[in-house]
Amino acid sequence: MKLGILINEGPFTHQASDSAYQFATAALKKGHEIIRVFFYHDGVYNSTKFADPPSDDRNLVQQWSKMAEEHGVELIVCVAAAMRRGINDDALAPGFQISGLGQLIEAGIEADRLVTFGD
Amino acid sequence: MKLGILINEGPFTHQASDSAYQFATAALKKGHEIIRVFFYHDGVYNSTKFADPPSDDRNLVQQWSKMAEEHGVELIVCVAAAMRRGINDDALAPGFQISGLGQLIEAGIEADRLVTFGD
Amino acid sequence: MAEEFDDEFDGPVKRFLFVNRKAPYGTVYALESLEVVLISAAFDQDVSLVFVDDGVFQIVKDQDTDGINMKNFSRTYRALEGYDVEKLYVEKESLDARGLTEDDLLVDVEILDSQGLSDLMDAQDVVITS
Amino acid sequence: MAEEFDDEFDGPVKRFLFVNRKAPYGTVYALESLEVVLISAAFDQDVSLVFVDDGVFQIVKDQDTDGINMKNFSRTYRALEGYDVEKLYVEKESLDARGLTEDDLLVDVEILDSQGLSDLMDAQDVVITS
Amino acid sequence: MLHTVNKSPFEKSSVTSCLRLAKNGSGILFLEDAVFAALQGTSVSDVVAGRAKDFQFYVLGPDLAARGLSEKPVIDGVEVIDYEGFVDLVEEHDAVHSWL
Amino acid sequence: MLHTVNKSPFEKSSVTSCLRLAKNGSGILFLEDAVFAALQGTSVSDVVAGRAKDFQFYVLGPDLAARGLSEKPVIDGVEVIDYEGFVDLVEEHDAVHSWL
Repeated sequence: MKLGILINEGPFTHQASDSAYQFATAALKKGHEIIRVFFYHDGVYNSTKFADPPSDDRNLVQQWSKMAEEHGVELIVCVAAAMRRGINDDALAPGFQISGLGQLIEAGIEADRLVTFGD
Repeated sequence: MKLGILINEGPFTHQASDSAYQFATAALKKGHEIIRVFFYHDGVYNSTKFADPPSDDRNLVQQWSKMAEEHGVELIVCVAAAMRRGINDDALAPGFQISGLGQLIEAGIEADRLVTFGD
Repeated sequence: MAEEFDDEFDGPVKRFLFVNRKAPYGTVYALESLEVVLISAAFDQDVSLVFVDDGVFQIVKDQDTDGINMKNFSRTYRALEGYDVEKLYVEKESLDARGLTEDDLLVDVEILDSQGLSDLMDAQDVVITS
Repeated sequence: MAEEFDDEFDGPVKRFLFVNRKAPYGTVYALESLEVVLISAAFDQDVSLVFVDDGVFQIVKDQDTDGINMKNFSRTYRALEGYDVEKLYVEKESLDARGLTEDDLLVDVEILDSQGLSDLMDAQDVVITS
Repeated sequence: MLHTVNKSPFEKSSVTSCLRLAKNGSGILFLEDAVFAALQGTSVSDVVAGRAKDFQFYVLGPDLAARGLSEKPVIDGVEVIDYEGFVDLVEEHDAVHSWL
Repeated sequence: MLHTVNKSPFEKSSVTSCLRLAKNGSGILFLEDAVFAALQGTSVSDVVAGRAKDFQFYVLGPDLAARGLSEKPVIDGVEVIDYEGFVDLVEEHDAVHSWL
């Protein structure tokens, strides 16, 4: 199955990005394809390479980057949501790209299922 | 009256920072002193100078900076909450300073009232 | 999954449902969701919006945000028709619980009971919530 | 506002109340609030914690976060005593609604009914919530 | 004590919790999405109105206006205030408890 | 349709809204703080149990374990699954509706 994933919250305040990451990991393990992870609303905060969590905690930004690298998962950050929140190209961790909201609709069209994680 | 203000959410997703700003503006107008605004949890996102909201919308980061400049209001961003969220000195808008959580407790001790705005 | 092909567009047409359950201004979700809806109009899909729970407050008339210094985006709902987004549904039970009637709303909507809305929502291909 | 002065500290001692109303892990508030409580211990104030509503889940025993890959910070509540933070209160009604009892909790707390908790909370100088 | 609540009573339980745990005689201010709790004719009106003897209720007018609700009748005993009134309330009460 | 709910039934109305608006025969997955809705002996157990004939309920085990609730009995008819089971549910249903 081709999956699209929408993440609406940042990497700390809500469990959304954690749940999405665990879900995505399980889907890849079962051989499904993740055609795109789209970061919207506060979800854009998942993309900043400056995030520096305590060493005894998980680092979701790095986890997503690694998934992009190892599995070719596309990580798209909404440009409009990112701009107003102060996320620009200079902040992006590896594997993340800034693009338009059309990429979310396209994911909805092309994926067999779109799964949303948020507040 | 000496006021301390605690802001727990960022500048877009929740109204918290807006409400706090309107409250602070009214308090200054009435001649009260704001001894400190403390930004915690996602509130630290209020401090990034890279925020670039649409021109027809308010810019809370600039509003807070201006209040700091015009009224000498101290804007303190929690270092621990900021680090994990990717906010560091390079990101700070004018008037914001990064410091420790002790500044929140101190504000609670020194202010006549501590008022919290959050989710 | 049901997929149809229309005359002018050679991709699949899917039924997209945008579910609005949150009040405006208290959070940004209503505003940013509306931005997605506007973009979706460019993709020639079968788009529906439902307003349930506090989402019905998004389309209440006479919003005046001057006193809170936030952008009043409620007029944009009126502009949806110009984007060919014309399927707007509201749950009657949500209006009733909030003391609102159709007269309080700033756009034309179809009012459905929970059962009718349930059927409509179940028949969608892609559900986007926020 | 009531202000007392104690022997060792020449600033005012205020009654600080930390109100925990949110479950752990679903949001970060419980974890980050606990960080504030630990810092507050250094200021020799009169610190109390209350756990009401879903906040009671913060101190449920046997939390095991391996399956969600998040940090299990529940042991820190046990360490509070070492910081002289010893006034922990739980609302009985909140426990009852969630099917929990004192045996489910990982720290010693005082259980109060709503009325008792109401009185306690009303007598505070600084209330910090998140 | 001044209590503030900012969440919709239709969506979250914070209004209910505040009404249960605030001490009689307290002030309770509804702001942001909690302004819905101040309106007559809703599914929660009776709950709030039933406590009008126990508390002094306030609602933030600018938040009502933003949501198109300025003309809707508020529950008897609820006072509509602006941000300056909010500041006055904070001054008049000895502490503030925000129900987040 | 697979419905997912991630908010505590004690704090937010999303479980209630999902139960009102999901079509009979749907699957409903409780994850994150919504796992509380799957437990026996709470103030909302009867509401969920009363719909066990209408829906197939699932609860995410890792979220129960994180919250120290693995040993608590779940409501009859609720199936405990892991993240791989979540993926299977998404595959088995024709679409997913997240109640945020």
